[in-house]
Amino acid sequence: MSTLHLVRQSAFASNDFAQCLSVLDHQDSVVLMDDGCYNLKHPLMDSLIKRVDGSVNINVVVSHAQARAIEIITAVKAIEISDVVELTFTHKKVITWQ
Amino acid sequence: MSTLHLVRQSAFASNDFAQCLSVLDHQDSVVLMDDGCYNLKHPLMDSLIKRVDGSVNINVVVSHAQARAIEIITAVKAIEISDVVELTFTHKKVITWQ
Amino acid sequence: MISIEQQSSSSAQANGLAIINSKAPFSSTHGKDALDIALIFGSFEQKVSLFFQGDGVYQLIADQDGSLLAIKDYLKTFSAFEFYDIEDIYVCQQSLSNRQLDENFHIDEVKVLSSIEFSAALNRHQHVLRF
Amino acid sequence: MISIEQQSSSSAQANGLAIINSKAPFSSTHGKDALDIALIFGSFEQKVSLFFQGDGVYQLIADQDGSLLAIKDYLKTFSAFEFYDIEDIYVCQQSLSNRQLDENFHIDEVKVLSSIEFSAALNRHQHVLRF
Amino acid sequence: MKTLAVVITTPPYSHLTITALTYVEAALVAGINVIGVFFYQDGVMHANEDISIASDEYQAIAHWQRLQQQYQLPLHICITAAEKRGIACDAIDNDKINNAFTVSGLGELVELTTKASRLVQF
Amino acid sequence: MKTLAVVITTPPYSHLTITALTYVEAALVAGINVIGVFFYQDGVMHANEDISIASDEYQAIAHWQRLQQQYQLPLHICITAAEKRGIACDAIDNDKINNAFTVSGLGELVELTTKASRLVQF
Repeated sequence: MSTLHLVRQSAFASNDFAQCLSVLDHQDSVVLMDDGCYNLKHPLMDSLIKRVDGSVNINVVVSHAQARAIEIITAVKAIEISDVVELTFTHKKVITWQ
Repeated sequence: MSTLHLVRQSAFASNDFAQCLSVLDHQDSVVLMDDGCYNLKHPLMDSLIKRVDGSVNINVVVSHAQARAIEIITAVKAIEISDVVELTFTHKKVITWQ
Repeated sequence: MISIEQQSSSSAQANGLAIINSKAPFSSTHGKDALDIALIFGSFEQKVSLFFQGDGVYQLIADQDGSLLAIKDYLKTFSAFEFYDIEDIYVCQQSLSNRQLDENFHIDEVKVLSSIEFSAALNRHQHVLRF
Repeated sequence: MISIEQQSSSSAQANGLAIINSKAPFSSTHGKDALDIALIFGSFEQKVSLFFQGDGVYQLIADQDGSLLAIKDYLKTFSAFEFYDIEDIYVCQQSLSNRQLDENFHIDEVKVLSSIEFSAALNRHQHVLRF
Repeated sequence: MKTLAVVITTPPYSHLTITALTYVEAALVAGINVIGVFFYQDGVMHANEDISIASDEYQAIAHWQRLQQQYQLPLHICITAAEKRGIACDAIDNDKINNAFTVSGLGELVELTTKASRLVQF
Repeated sequence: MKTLAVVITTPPYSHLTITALTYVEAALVAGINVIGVFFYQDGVMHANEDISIASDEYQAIAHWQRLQQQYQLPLHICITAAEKRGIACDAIDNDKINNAFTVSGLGELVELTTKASRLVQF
């Protein structure tokens, strides 16, 4: 796998998530964390899930979503911060979108 | 006149300008300053100019636009910071979008 | 439109401070900083109204729990608004629906307003701060 | 798509630091903070490449003049990139066209890339920072 | 009488502060009664006596000091915000606080807001 | 050997810092060699000895100190960023700097980046 994208901002407030998606490769993984969890309900998310057709691995930090009362959808994997550490080393590099 | 809106952020990066426009009244005035000057080239600007049909007074701080190499369009009035002070008191209140 | 013009031209009624909350609750201190101002105005018996727009609407949503993030959850303090006579709490309907959020809030007395009503309610205040 | 896969899978070539600039130049210090890192990497003879995306593309546009804002114009320092052997400067074409900007830059050697090329160029680096 | 209160939330190393300073000075020059500037959030960093900005950069703090002296402009910093940023751990006789600034509580903001005919935030 | 360098740009009163701390601690617990944390931009505020965060709020600075002691985790603050924020006006024997932190230049970031197999920014 290639790049791990840590998405920490709401796409409703800033265009960081859109920038992330514009460079996303099909081997990459995405982690929604902090305010990035809000993106589960953003239209960009729907297009991401459709576009990648399951090839991009999409994750969300479960405590960050729960704290915000956001339901985790089935297309997305619920993970812990310790899993983010593991993903850091199963990918070649990390880009943080904050 | 009613409210003076100071717009200091780029609508390409954040949704503050969109929020400003959603509460804009037809008696209000807008001042584009700092990174708000970039909004002269944003699609929201076209719709604002069309929508208000000349009733909303749209201004831009000229030094802030010039520093950014942004051309000032004719639908918008070029002003100085001292004019912003004057507008502060010809309107009933000020909202800063930053 | 007539009712709005009446409201915004009735400057005699314009009073107090409106605070617009525009940021989500947990990643920045903006919400807490705005709350501190609201409570001080309340304790000085000065009129203050709270507006929630954009990502600020997330501050009102029910079933949140900042303690999962090791954050002291300032949202719980919203329940003190009644004690401080802070009664005017407005949320932008458009911002809620953009975010696919239900009108399910963790405090009572939240008034859901259309953009035009939201604007008109803002206009009834003398001063505005935004966080 | 084949050429991209080849590039991103050639991990032996991945080296150096990529810095993504995402903020406009004058209202925050992000651009200057990123520049300071780039120049240090250059002076230590470490490979560093600069990427401009989103509002970051405004940092490259010609005819700007921070002195009109009483700002010490750090953009002028971009002309030192050659001296520091910083040669790989990439800008996102989509970000330029969204902002109705011409490809008129205040430094030479800026490479305008499509999103796919921009992504592939990023992939050739070992580490990425973003400001 | 035109009375103005100003709230500053950006730190001295932000260029957004230059716009705020230019605005406040323009108001003073125009004869407007600026009843006070209230520094909140990162704005309180202006009162940190130990801040050193490169001499060829804009000296926001020196400009606030100048306005305070020239126009007796009251500059208030919010003590809660200051403590969070390592400035006002003890408010009396604190040599970390630039003496152009007064350590105040949010009650001062209430007073400024009540008295001012216009409140402007930067 | 998995080696990790971390860059922190958020201040101690930002909740985003909690995520960063949780991540770094999880890496240390997993046995990863965290060769250093570099504090840049507002991140340098962590080293301000005078910061006082209400006792019922998250104590980011205390947590960094704990990780530094427990794991000999090197914590570097960027001197240029620190000076702008009123912390490191004189770097030697400075009682404004929390002694868990080392005052460094950006050259340290070059070294961390060169040595680490992964670089993560928060």
